[in-house]
Amino acid sequence: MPLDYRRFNGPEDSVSYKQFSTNFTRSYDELFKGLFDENGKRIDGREFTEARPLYTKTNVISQAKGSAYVELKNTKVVCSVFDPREIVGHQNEYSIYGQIYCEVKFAPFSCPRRRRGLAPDTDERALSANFKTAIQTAIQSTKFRNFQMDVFVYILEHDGACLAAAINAACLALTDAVVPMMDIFSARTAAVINNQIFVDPTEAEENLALMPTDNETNHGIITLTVIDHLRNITDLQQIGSIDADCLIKVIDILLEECAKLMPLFKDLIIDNVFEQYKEHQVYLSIKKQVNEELSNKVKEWTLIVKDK
Amino acid sequence: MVEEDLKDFKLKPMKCELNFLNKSDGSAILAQGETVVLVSVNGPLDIKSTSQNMEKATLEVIFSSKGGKPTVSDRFKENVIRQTCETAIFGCLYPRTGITITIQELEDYGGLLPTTINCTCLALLNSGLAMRHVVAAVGCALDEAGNLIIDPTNDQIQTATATMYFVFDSREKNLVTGFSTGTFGEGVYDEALERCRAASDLVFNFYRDIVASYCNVIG
Amino acid sequence: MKVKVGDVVLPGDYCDEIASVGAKSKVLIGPGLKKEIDHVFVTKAGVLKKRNPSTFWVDSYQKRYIPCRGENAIGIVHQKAGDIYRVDIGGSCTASLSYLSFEGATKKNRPEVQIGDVIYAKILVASKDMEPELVCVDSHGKKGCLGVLSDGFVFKCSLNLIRKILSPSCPLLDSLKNEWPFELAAGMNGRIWIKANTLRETIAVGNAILGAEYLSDDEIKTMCNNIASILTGHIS
Amino acid sequence: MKETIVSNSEKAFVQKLITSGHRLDGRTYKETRNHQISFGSDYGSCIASLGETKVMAQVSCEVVQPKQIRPNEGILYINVEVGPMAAPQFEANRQSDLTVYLNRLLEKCYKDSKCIDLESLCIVVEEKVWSIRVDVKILNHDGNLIECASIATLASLAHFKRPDVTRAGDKVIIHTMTEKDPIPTVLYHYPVCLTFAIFGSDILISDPSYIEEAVCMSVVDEDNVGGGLLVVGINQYKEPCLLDLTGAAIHSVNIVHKAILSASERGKLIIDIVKKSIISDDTLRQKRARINYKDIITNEHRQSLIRKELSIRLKNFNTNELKQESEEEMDQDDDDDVKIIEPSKYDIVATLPKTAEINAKTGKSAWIEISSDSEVE
Amino acid sequence: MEEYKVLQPFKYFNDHISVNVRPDGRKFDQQRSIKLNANSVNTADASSLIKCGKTSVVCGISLELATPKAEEPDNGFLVTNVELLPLCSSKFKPGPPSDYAQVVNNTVNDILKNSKCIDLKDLCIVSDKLAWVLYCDIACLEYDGSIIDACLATLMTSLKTLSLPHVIYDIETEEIKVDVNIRHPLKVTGLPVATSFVIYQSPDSNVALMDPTSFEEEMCGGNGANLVVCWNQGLLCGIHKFGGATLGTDGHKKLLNVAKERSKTIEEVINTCIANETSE
Repeated sequence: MPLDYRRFNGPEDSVSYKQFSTNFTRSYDELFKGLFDENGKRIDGREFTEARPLYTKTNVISQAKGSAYVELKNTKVVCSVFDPREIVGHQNEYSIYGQIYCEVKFAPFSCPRRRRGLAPDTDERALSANFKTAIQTAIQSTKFRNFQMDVFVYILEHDGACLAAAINAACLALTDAVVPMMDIFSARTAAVINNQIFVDPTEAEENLALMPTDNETNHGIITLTVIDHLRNITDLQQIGSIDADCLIKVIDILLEECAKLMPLFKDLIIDNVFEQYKEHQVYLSIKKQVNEELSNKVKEWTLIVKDK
Repeated sequence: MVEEDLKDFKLKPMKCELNFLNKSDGSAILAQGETVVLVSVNGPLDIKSTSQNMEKATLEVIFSSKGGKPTVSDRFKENVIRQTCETAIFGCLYPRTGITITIQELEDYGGLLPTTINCTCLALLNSGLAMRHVVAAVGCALDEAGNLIIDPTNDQIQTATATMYFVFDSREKNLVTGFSTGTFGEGVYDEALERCRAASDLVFNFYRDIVASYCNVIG
Repeated sequence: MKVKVGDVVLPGDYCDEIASVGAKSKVLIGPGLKKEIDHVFVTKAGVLKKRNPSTFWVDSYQKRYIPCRGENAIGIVHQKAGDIYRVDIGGSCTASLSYLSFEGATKKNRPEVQIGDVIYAKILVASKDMEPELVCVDSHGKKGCLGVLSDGFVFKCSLNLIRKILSPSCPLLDSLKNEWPFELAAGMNGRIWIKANTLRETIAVGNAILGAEYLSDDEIKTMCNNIASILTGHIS
Repeated sequence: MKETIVSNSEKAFVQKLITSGHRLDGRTYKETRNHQISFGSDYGSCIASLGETKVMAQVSCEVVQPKQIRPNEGILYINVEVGPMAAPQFEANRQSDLTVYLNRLLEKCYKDSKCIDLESLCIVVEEKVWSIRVDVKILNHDGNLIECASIATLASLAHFKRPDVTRAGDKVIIHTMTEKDPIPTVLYHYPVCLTFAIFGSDILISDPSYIEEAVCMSVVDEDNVGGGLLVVGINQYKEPCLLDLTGAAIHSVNIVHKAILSASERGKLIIDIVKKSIISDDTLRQKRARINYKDIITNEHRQSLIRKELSIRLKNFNTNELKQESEEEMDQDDDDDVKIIEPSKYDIVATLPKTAEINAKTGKSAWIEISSDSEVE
Repeated sequence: MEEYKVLQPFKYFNDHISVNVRPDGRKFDQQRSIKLNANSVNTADASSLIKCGKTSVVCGISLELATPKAEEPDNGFLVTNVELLPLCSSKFKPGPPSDYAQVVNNTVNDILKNSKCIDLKDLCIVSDKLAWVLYCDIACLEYDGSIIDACLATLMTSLKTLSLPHVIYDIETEEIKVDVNIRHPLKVTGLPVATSFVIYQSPDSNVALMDPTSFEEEMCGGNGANLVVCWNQGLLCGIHKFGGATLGTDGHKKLLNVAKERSKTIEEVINTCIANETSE
């Protein structure tokens, strides 16, 4: 990659110190055993089909129209949505659909194994493309014709299920930005290692799921995005080799998981609406107060002018 | 703060030539000691409508160093010079136009940025753009012994613990831009500010002589 | 710094003399000066000049032309856009010249103007916010000397040189005019159009004009005689 | 900012003038404007000026890995930059077709002609070689850029000296200029490019100025007989290494012969000037003289508009010298004063785990505070 | 009220300044409330997040190993990069860093170098063979003015909480072994604190505002703070003035002292945060 003149570059041959630490290069089996604690459950004590609690907060970034912060225990993702503007770049004809520009970026310090570069590399672009297909269907882009809306996601810490966390964050950010949408959507990820299904995998599990192995068991990661009421799947991303019936099993599990998230989102959105409504009331009362003051000041001045 | 008699004080020898390039609207080449800079100013031009500004002229500064490979510090110098010139030029008289300032570094023997700012000011004078005030840049260095050297030579800068550059305007001698490297005490900073402000008069006199030598030729 | 008339001035200097004269009667401040709340400040480097009643200005060196109302300028036609010509007069944007603003031009018989033609026009409208507008008809509708200039030669020089040769006190033009016949149009935007009978004479006029920029009056006279003698072949 | 187009009267006048045997600035067909080469303080940096056209060339070198296909050869890289300094119509760091044209010609002239011994640049085969980079910057565009650029490149390459290198086992030590005196670059031959503007069918004028170049190229668009720019690259042994024509096709072959013949003696002239200036520069450096670009600053440039660089001039026009003034320094005074200010108050509290917080005491301001978010203290 | 701000920004701002109060109700030399959190990202070797007013910046340090440069055989590397992400404000576009981002990057780097709080020699493990590379990546999540102060505060907090793992380097076999659980903290001398000001040219006098918001920065000449003063425990380690209105000597002294006070408070915040973190 040509030397980037616009940033300070460290030495080319720098390599992460973790490579030389003892427990770095371990074989597939050791890693697989490492996933389970002594009584067969996952390291962090969760069941195989138990997902991590999802903590979220909206309106995190004041300058953005809508923003959301999602935390799946150690996976931390920030998403911000900006209001539509003219389409950037050359545009040959009037586009009847509003365009959505998405960019997903990993923080350089976010990955446990090695430092990611500052310029967007290939898998960040792939992630952005997947992210865009996932959120595009739910947005009514005909409402902002010939305009472009920007959705940016920044992953602060990557501990598995980044794409799902990003999609959930986007859904909340879009609702916070009052963007016309069909319905709210949520996403969940599952990893399949050695025919064993891990819901909401951690980074170690994901790394193992993607590691090439000789035995022909199912291996891979599936991310599912579901729309709320119609419960239909808007997007299904799958990496790895998984046979049909295992896939169907995973999809059923993920459907329930996504459904579990819905009430959480709904409460949050309703709280936000209340809050904004209360704020608006405060704003109106202050405005009324200012107008009263101004009007009686005007009355005073007219009196003074009259008797002059 | 020790009161010093500045009568015997001398800046590095300055040589300047205006109208050095016949194709640009205003140009100047300035040598301050061993450091030489060439600046060309192209006065109100029309620029593409996206980068036009309704109230005032948009100023574009291009700094090209000797080496050729653009570095981050070039952008830093460009920004400092653009901020200085933005306060100096009456941008509101030329709305929706563009002014480009191109700087070529010829020799760098210390004090490059003050020489560049002085040379940019001379080029602006030569280009006939309406200016609010003239700017003069003076550098100074603090050596280990702790005493202050105004307009230091190159090797004084290498061994200095701190260097400071100040740019003053000609109206009230206020500080327009300034920046420093290294660590220094507060007292030192005030003394440096005062002595550089005094030394800036020398630069303003130099400007007046240069303009004078061109003017009585025009007659 | 305080300056007085006749000094070499830099932007940022202020002149109290103008303010004092201004207190009594109306003062006309020309290019290079700007009135601010407390003082009249200089905005260009040059020499502060005064013409007796109360006009002050700064004579400064400049090459880029800023269009202003009422001045004559020499422009080159860039494009024909519908019924207006876009003319480049060396300013920051191209000026507009409508085809009707020629003497005797009507909707039907349009003036024949090609792209690349040199025209001598008066600047009707010019302000910092608007595109300048040219017109090739003088106040009482006659052509006068405005309009398209055919053949001859046009070249660019600094605005000071134009002001210098057009000032009545400059000996250049009158010492040249009795040497050999030539036509000359000087636009305030720094362009001069010259035409003489033969090519060498045209070049001689151009040479004399460009040479006069940095000479005093008597040096100009000696130079003109020198050129005249070269032309008539005394010195080969 | 579009380029100001050439007016019809200029085109007609210049063409008539040239066909009648004269030129605008009094030069004959073969005469060139005066050359001037000045060197900077470090090796490999020079400014060449041809009349008012000024070009700066700067050579720098670094150790890199060689290309696989040529493991034992150094790398030469030429980069041309035409910025707004050359003329208002050029934009900064944008690759216009003029830069591509100049780049291609210089590469043909200096890279493909094998004038530099690339093998001598090799340090460790397949591992470390010298990569020489020539940055050509156009300072002022007054016509005939390619000739001025080639003179600047040639002078800077011939003048450049690279640091000495010694190999100890597999380690390579690069000596600074002070430890060991640097090695000059070996040039097999000295090529330089010369430009001819073709007017009508047989007139060749050398070193066209800005207006002649513009008129010659603009005549090409019309239908009448061709006009164009012929660039001939030639070295001191009169061997042409480059031939480039832009503009209309040439009817007769003898024009090219005539061009090459006049190019060879003119080329010889220029190459001698370059060699002489390098030798004089070396002798000065032997005598420890401080060479610096500040020597090219003169103050009689203001009056020079009367003498040679006049754009319109009769053939044997000259004038008496004029007196110059010198400038001197004046002294100055200084002033100072002191001010005191009062501190402001915050309380710092360690709230959540691993965080500390300042809540600024925002007193009730007289102004009615209306803020959209309800951050209540 | 909002429409007035959008329609007549300069007049809106001037009305506030003339009654010497700022649009968000603060006095001229009053700073916004700060929340500083250390080591929230576990994948980074050291990290911290600051939220001062509406500007929030996160800094993460990742450690790498590399062979030192030939010219400086016993110096490690300290590479800081400030990224103004497109998600922090509509002003920044995706793609390579804009000119303004490069200026901020350069300023933070200069201040760090000037303050000499990290000695590159401590980063060297074996001279001319192996040295630490400290990649300090600072990402701005929310841009609302005075970005340089926030960046420097997070950078210093992360550096102070950073600890380097123990490295065994075998000269002959050139084999590197890293022992992750023995870690010794990095020696950081001094604590530079930057305070940015904006100088507004009101008709009667020039007014300096501390810790400006992005709206105030826009009102005083476009991009970024006009004056950045950095104190490093009683010593000045950098004064950068970028344009904006001019400044007399009296105003200058006042600002230096205001900055000195603020640097004391910020130092306290950083120290309490670190103390709080180590006690965890």
